[in-house]
Amino acid sequence: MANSKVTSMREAIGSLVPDGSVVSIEGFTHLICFAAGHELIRQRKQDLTLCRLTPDVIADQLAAAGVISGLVFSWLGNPGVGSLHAVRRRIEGSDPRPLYLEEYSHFGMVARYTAGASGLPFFPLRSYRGSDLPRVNPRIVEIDDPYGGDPLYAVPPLNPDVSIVHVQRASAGGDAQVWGIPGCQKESAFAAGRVIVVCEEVVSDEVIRSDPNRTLIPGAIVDAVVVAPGGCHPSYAQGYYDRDNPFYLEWDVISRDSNLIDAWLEEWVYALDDHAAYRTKLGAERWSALSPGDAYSQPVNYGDYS
Amino acid sequence: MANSKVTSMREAIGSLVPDGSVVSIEGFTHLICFAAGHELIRQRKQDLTLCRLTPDVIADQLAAAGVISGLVFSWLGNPGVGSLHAVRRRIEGSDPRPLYLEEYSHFGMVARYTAGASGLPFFPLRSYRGSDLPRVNPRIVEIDDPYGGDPLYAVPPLNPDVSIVHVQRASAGGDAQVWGIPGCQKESAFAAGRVIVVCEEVVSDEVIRSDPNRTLIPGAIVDAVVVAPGGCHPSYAQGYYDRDNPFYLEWDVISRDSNLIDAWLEEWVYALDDHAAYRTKLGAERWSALSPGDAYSQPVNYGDYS
Amino acid sequence: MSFTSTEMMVVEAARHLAGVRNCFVGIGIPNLACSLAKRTVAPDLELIYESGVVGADPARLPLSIGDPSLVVGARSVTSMFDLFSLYLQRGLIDVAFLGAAQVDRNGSINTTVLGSYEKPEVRLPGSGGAVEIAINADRVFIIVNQSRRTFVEKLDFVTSPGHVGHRTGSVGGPTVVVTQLGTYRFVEGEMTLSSLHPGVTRDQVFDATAWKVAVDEGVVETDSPGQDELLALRSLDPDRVYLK
Amino acid sequence: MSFTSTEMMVVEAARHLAGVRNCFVGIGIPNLACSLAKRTVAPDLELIYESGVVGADPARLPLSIGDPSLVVGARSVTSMFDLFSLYLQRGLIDVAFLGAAQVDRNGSINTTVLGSYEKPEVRLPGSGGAVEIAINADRVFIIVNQSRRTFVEKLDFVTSPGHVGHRTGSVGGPTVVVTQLGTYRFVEGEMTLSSLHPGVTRDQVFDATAWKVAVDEGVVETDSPGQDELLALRSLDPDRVYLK
Repeated sequence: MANSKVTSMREAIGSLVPDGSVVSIEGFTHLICFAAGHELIRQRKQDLTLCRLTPDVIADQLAAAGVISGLVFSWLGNPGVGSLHAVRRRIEGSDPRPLYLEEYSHFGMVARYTAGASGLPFFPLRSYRGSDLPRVNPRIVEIDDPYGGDPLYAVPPLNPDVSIVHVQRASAGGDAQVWGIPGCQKESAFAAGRVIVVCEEVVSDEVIRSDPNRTLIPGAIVDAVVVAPGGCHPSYAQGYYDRDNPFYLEWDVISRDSNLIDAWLEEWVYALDDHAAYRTKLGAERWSALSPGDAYSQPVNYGDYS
Repeated sequence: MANSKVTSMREAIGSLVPDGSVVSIEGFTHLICFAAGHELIRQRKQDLTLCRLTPDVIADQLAAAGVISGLVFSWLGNPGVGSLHAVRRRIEGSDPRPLYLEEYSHFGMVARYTAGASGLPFFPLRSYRGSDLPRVNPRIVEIDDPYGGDPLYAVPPLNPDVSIVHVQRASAGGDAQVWGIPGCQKESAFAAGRVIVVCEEVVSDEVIRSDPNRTLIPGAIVDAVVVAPGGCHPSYAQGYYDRDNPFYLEWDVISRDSNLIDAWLEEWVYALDDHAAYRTKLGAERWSALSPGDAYSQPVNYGDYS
Repeated sequence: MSFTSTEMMVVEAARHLAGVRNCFVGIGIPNLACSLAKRTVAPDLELIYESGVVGADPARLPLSIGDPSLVVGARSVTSMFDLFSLYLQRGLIDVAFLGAAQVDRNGSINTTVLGSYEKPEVRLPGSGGAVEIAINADRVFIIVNQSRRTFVEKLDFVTSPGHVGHRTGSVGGPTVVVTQLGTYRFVEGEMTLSSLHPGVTRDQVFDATAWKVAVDEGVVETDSPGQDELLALRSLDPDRVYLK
Repeated sequence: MSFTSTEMMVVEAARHLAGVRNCFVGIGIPNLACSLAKRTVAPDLELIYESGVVGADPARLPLSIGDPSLVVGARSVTSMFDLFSLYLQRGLIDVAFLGAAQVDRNGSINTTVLGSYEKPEVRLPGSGGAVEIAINADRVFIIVNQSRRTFVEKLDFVTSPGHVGHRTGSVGGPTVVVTQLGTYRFVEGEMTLSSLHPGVTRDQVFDATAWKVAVDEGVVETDSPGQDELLALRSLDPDRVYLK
């Protein structure tokens, strides 16, 4: 295939994510690229700022491993379970180090990515009035309606140095298709200076081009394509595997004790070469339990006009 | 089917588009709802303002028939052919009556719909600087970047009284799916006070729900569903029929002479009961010549998680 | 049939959805309330999730607002930009549920920190979409476990505004608060006890509220959950994941 | 091989696409120039249309910017909001083609009216996407038939700005103008003749320009279309729809 951008996670993270980078890893409830998070930990990246609406277990792992020094976010927690204890230790007790927070709401974060993706210097939204958020985050500013209506608020563009975007399928050139919850995968990709697409599977150009409306991210803005099936575990990828709920409950126990986290990171990240090893270590039985049945979309006819 | 909104074009236009309405009929190059345009003419609607990025032959017909008194637009012409002669006669010579123009650019119109669809009082964009457009349209205003960068421009929201949106398939409840060029069908629908969905075919809820990412317009905002296969002729509907290029060339001749237009409108609109009669009158041979072959999308697997 | 205080909360919340067209659903109790309402007082209720799912019809009890079972068979699944812009900010949302770590008499909510923002004693999750939901949804229902720690005189942090100065008249803002003790409405922007759940006394309410809570003159006893309501509810959460 | 002046224009425009990654294509001559460039100097050139089509690979000569054959087999097809926001305004467009009813020495363009805006002698189509393309594309190529009616001293209406006051240095603005007579570049914002097509004299250029057009010191003769260029071009438009 011409112009293939397919590479290993090691190479992509190694060459495209220098220490100190502002990194976006989105994926709302699914398509959360734990495989990339683990590689960041494995390569002992330093001083990253993580941009993510919902820093969840992936953020707790990155915080515990000392990879991130800050969060740009709108909701942090272990969804459906409780707290991120490593993140909380850093915030509440600077234990072992402080964690810098730049805090918005979901709509504010989405609007920031949209401005960044659109080349706009700000994005207007109806939110924040009466909230303390603008008081603690001076980048959230009040603006006037030029047509004389009520004032509203603005947020600045968010342009990460690099966005890591997990998708279901991509061509070798990086054209990426997503189904299920799109979150802000598209906006975080267009907003970024560099884009790493991580996919469940590489497909031919013909598959992509058979349904061009499904393409969320064009290869033109993609720097690397990494194939990492199962790379969202313990989160899910619509149609490929389910959320591993027991893991989120286990993490609540692990995350309360920094020694347990260190042991977990050693066993599941540092001691493993790559995500393929993690996948194998999880075992066929666990993957099988997470496998959904089939539910295919009805096709549409684009028509042959040749 | 529960909550069916399926009705006739006559009923939908009659009850939802009173004289004096601001009406959006979008569809960029395809999905242009001529069937609705003809029904507006047939019912001798008066004093409508047509919102449409590209007033083309449909606008020429509405202008010639005396249905519209104004255009909100960004490009007017017979695409690939030349001028809209009826529209030009009204603009250049007030012949037989003036036509009020509110003029933007494509991005300006798209931004107006987006603001209207989003509940925003304005939409910012980088355009217009150095152009005469803001001079002749005072609703295009310069605004400041609240973060101190270069000033940019804003356009106000566009909220049509009613949007008429042609789609390929819809459920009886109005959930509408589109493929090919989406244009601003979605934004014009969400921006409108009332929505008429016109579809090539009604499909079951199961078809819609088999691919929820394809749904552009939810039934919740739809007031009426009209089934009008072929309703975009002479424009096209991706996968259903091709553009009838000879018609656009014929229209260039017809449109130069208001007597020819009157005769055309009499023969093809006033004398016919509805769009089904128009379809029949065009003839099977013409439709056959416009039929594409098949080119189906590859399905995606949403997964069965029950 | 006997019932738990959680079941009372869910049943009571569901009843307030009668006639509602759509609801912005949170996971857990609000999801149960909406699902119950669909089987009782609001069969056409459209479930909308901030994850972008519109018209969900889940085949199993969803464990997150982005559960894959919410996506399969939904009416529409859209980007978060579209969901917050075209649905919420456009004003299409009839009712939204919000939870709270702290709530005050005006229905303002704190889900950000306990203690100071800069050096919090407890760092809570933050707003998520709550602040824009509080501002843009037509009506907001608050479901919360009531105690002096949650019903406070002054919030440590205002995450989502309730009936505060900028709201004009009756437009927007929380309209109903349901706790394990009772149900509250807002009278001129102040939370006012409108019904006491069966077996709950006014003193229990006063003890669990850090301010002197207003009581409606016509305060009544909340109807006990009916058998049909309880059976429907329990079938929605047979493992009692949320109905603890 | 002999060639027409239209063929010369298309071939010359295509040559300027050497090394270009993507191009915002108009229909007709620009589409032919881009398609020719893909077969000659820029095989990886990505064709982007304002209709929302990205990476088109049409099976037939498209007759409009939204031809269904542009959609089938494209890399991506997106909303106009996304196309104008994420591609154009984001700064991803390398080259865009614009046509003109009138152009001035700074490369500003009129496609709106002849005569006054309020009472035009000729109402032209208007901007379409031209004004934002002129402002946001990295480089703009203008293709136009040159005469004193089109190369004017003062535009009746500025639809799309060229090199006017607000542009700083070399950022943005038209970079190349190709007509049936010659090719122009911009020197300090002024259109300057850089090559004369074969057989065309300077006097022909002066006669077809309403202002005293600048001529580059190093003005050369445009290379004639090569046989490979002409054959490739003619295969793209065998019915000579645009190559009249």
